Amino acid sequence: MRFLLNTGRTITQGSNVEHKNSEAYREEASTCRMNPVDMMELDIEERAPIVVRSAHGEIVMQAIPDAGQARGEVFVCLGPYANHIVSPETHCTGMPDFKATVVDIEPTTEGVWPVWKLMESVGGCRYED
Amino acid sequence: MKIEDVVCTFCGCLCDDLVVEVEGDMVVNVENGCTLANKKFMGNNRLKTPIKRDGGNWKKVGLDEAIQTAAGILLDADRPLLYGWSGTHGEAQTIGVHMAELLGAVIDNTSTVCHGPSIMAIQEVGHPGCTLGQVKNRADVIVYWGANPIEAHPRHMSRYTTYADGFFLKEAFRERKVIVVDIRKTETANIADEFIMVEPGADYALLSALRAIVRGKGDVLPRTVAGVEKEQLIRVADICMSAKFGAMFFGLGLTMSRGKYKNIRNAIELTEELNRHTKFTISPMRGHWNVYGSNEVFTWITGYPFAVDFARGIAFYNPGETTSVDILKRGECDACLVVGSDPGAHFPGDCCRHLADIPTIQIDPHVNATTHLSRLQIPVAVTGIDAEGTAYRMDGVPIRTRKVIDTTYPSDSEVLDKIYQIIRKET
Amino acid sequence: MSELLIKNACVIDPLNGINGDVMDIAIRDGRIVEDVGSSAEVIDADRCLTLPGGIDSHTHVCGTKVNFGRYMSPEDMRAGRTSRNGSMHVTSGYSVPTTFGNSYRYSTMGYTTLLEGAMAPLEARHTHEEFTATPHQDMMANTLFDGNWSVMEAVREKDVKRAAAVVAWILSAAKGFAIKLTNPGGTEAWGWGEDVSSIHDTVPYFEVTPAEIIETMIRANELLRLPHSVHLHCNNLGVPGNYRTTLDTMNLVPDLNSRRQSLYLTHLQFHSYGGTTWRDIDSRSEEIIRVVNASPHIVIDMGQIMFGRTTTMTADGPMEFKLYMLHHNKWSNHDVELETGSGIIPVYYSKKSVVNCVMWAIGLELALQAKNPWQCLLTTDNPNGAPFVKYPEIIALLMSKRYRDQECALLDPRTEKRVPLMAIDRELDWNEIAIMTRAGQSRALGIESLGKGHLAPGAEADVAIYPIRTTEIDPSAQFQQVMAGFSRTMYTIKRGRVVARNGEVIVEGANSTIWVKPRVSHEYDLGNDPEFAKKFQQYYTVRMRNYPVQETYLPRGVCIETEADL
Amino acid sequence: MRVTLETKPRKKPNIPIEAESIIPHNFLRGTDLSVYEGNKQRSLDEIFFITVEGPAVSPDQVEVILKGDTGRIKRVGEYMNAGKIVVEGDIGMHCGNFMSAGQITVRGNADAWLGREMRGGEIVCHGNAGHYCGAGYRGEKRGMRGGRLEVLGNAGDFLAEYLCGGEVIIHGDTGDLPGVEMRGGKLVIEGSCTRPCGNMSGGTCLVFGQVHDLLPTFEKRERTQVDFRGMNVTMDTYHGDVANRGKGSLLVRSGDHA
Repeated sequence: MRFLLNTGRTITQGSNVEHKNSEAYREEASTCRMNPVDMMELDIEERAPIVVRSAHGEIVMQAIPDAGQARGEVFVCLGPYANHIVSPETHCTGMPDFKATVVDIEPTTEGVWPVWKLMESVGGCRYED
Repeated sequence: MKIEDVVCTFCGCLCDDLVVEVEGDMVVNVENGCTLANKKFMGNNRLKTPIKRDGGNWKKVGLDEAIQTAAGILLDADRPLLYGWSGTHGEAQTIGVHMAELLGAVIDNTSTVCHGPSIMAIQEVGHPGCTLGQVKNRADVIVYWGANPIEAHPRHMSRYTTYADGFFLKEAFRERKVIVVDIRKTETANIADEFIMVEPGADYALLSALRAIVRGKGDVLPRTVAGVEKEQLIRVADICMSAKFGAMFFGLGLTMSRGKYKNIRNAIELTEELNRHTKFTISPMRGHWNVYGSNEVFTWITGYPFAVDFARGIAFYNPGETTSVDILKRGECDACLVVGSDPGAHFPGDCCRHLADIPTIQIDPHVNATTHLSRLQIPVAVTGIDAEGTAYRMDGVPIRTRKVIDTTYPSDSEVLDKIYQIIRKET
Repeated sequence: MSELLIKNACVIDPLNGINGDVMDIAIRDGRIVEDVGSSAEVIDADRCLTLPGGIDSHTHVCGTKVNFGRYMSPEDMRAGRTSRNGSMHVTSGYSVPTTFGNSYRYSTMGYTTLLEGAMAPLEARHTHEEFTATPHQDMMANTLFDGNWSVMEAVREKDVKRAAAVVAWILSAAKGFAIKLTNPGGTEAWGWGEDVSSIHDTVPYFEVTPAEIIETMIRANELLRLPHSVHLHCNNLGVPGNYRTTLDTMNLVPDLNSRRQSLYLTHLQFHSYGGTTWRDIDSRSEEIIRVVNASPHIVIDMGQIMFGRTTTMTADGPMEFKLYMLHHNKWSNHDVELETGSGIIPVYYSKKSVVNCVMWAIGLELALQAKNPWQCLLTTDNPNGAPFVKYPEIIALLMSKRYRDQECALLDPRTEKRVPLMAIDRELDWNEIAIMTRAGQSRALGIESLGKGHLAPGAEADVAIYPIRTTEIDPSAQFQQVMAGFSRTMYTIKRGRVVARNGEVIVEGANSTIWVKPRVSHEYDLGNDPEFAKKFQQYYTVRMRNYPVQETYLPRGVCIETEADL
Repeated sequence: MRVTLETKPRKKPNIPIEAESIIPHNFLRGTDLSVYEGNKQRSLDEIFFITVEGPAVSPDQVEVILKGDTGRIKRVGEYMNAGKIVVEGDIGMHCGNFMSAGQITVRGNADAWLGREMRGGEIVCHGNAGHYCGAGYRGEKRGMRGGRLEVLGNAGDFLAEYLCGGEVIIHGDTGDLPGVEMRGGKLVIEGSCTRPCGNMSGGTCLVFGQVHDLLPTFEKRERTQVDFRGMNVTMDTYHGDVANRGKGSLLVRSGDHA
């Protein structure tokens, strides 16, 4: 099913912004807030893993219901998970479309990656503290 | 020991009324701060020593070696990118700009993925703004457009707007009207007197419509604009025009959505139009605690607030061309220095790929997403905790942050100055 | 110990009564001395014009609104770009250059001391940060009190001493130099989108008038024994018919100080308009200058406009909004809580606009009709009237009737009937120019005793040597040489060190910031006043303890301590 | 005179080259010119194989031909005032900035800011043009002021932003906000576009394809007939942008928009 991915700040994301290797950060940054009706239609349980796919790649997240979300729109806090699938196109303004990525969402059985694994997938090298 | 009037170095609110309790080199308690402040001051998650990539492994290195390596990488590059700067103090930003001049580098700050579009809009039409105290003391109408202060600037409403009693508003919460415009019903929207739910990407049309109404041209408009009933728009325009002092705050909902800076431009022009009827101001909700400082420092040295390209010796500015995301997308830069920010987490994945391809150096107190993309990281003191320096609040008010504990970490300025001195000798 | 000897200097030093004598100037460790040893470095001035370093007593070069002028104007930035060169940093900008751009351009014109025209105390730290990045001039900041709530409360209570106490605390906290009033009362009214239109209007809520604010502050200024007088930007700037407001204001001024003026009226060109609208605006420079000539306790500066593109910026927020409504170009505004406001818009002064032509004429008329050059100083209110790089042109216009006639021929033909300029024959001489660009400023600012603006032993060794032989050129005819000469010194010497040579800055600078700290009795020290502290915490958004500018921002601060009568 | 510049292989081919020196006029005095590759100044022959054929005594007799990997070369033709430039492939940003006369032909695609602040002359791009085609510079009130800019393919976003004079013709589709802040001149879009002419204050824009998301602040006026490739086409006329006291005309082919 097709959605418009919006990103923005959340207080939990902000609280853990200096703990990016932490479980708390991973969980918040990979949480996808969806309209409950959309979740029902896709047969997704609360906190179930979903795969979110755009023209720029795909990423596994978990879904949670959020009635404030309009149907057809999803929200993920800004961070490496959402950005993994955001296009670098800026329309020559310097600013990517962080609030308007067209994505397909479906349930999956895969797990959510830790941040380091995401970074390794683009050529990085894990540092463990 | 309790230290009063401590400045919080998290968001652009730059609250300076924290009371921090310190035992030895640890902060043990924070009063007055929001959740974000508490987490920041109480954090204990520093990278201990400089680390350097050795093929597929990491090793610890001494500070001097790290500094030599960093300078060497930058000096070897044909198009180095110096990115970040919003998470450090002004004195370090100054060294960064002078370093960029010498290197013929591109220097850019996090505005590029935050309020860069606001700056571009201001460059077209200006900015009728004010300090936050002016809003606190006078504003009877507050508009949050594409901004969610409850999550991003938790004390904004209690210190400066909705809940802040001021000189001319003794009971602010009762006397002020709050208008929220967003594409989703956020926590902030829940406390609004008027909530306008706009279709994604349609802010521009909505702002144009409001301008037309304020100009007395509402009859041109169709019955609904961007999913919003015309009646509501007329009502909102009326609230704004009959305000004694209105203050609009906008966030990334405008800067990042379709049309980008043209949305902000339209919001500013609406504000200018409203000033023909009453007093109205508009202000961006700046994110990082010192992102505005990086704009200020860049501007007085180079003339431009962000995205400055020194490749040809002179300063050149053109967002879309000299901005970090574009440079990374096109794979232009051949080395990158990251200071006080985390592009690994906040840039599109394809940009991270290029950061991993080239020698990327990070100067940051913490392990973050960019760490895994880097070849070298130098940990530094945290400004506002174990280092001090100048910061500019979101409204341009400069405040000196305090140092509340002593550690052995060098500050950003100390590390950057050492790199700068090597570069100076070599160029 | 460093020693320098300037030989064969054709010196004009009005404060010491020297007018064109060829002499040597000896310098040791940054000061002028009687003589130096034989090993001193020698500069041959070759009988060229040698003046004390230039002083600009009213310019906008550093701080929040100046930087905002840069921030909002990438199109201005690309108008003047230079790359890094030796010890010169990159520069950008024409009407609002970068800090280094300002500093280098002033330095190559022989200017060594600048007074920033307007600093909001709440944002003083910003001004001081930019001062350290303007390295070739000693800096001072006019500190804004026009809409200060505590001042207006004291004025309402008719308590001059309380007003003085507020000034003392804020000046010390902001590390400011002098009291600046910009559209007094008007900037507070602008907090509600309003303005005042005469000096007897009342300010909303505070119920005081501009006249009361001005008078109280002139008296408070003398109670504090500040080096400079109150520095006033009158109400109604730029409004046709505003000369009446200006005359009313000048009539208020008591003569309270024997060493200098009691009131400094800045950029008076913008305040000397007759007429009722832009359609019938005319020059009232004669009325204005008649009062100046009869009032030795008043000093003015010109605020000359020059044709071309520039950026206007002032603490006068309502005025900028009016200008915006006229031009409908960009407009920025920045109100500062409890203190003041500001606005910025770009403008283009055109010879095709009769209004602009009248403005241009008025500035020159003020200088040409002022009997005493010590009372009329040369400024453009940089960059409001024009960028300061236009000073040499203004000097040439003042020294040459022929040049003025040549320029007047290009103006809108309606101009002639509205201004007296064409009938004025006076041509200023070198000595008068020296007064209007350094000696007069030094005296008006009260910094003679710091060794500024003159070249007697003991003075600061700030010297400008211009490639002009005053005995060999006739400025009336050879105005092009005058312009070229004042554009580029042969040598600019700052505190005994050659900083610029033939248009190029050759060393990194190291300036001082001059600030004032009035000493008041315990009773009048607001730092001890619980009522002041309480209001501060309630209405400011910055804590009182975080407000004062730390001394670390003034790495080479020069503090003038005064003994206040409080 | 014909000057052919064919790119040499580069070690770091992604680094942009700033080549405002490549204008016909400059070749009258030989090929001893320099360009920047990143922060390094290079002589022209470090970047290109150069061949010069025939003489020229004035710049209008000079034709410059660029071949090879030219998609990263910026500012070709900046301040050009005579002569001809032909780019066989793609061209980098800012091609033809401030151009006042002469002719530029791009056979491939042009990157952003093609013909920025153009004053006169002609640019024809056979492929697609990037964003800000025929636009202005940041903060400047006036964009393109004269000349003719034609794109046979599509154009990106912010096409002809701040257009003040001259003519911009796009045969294909355009992105978002073409003609935004337009003040004068003529903009012709033969294909489709989104949100044309936001905040326009003057000038004329014609759209022959579909308009998506027409802004609500355009006032509909009577229909009119215009000639389009020899056909008489009925156009809906809009006046605007009323958000901004605008006096511009937006003409959209009738029936093609909802």
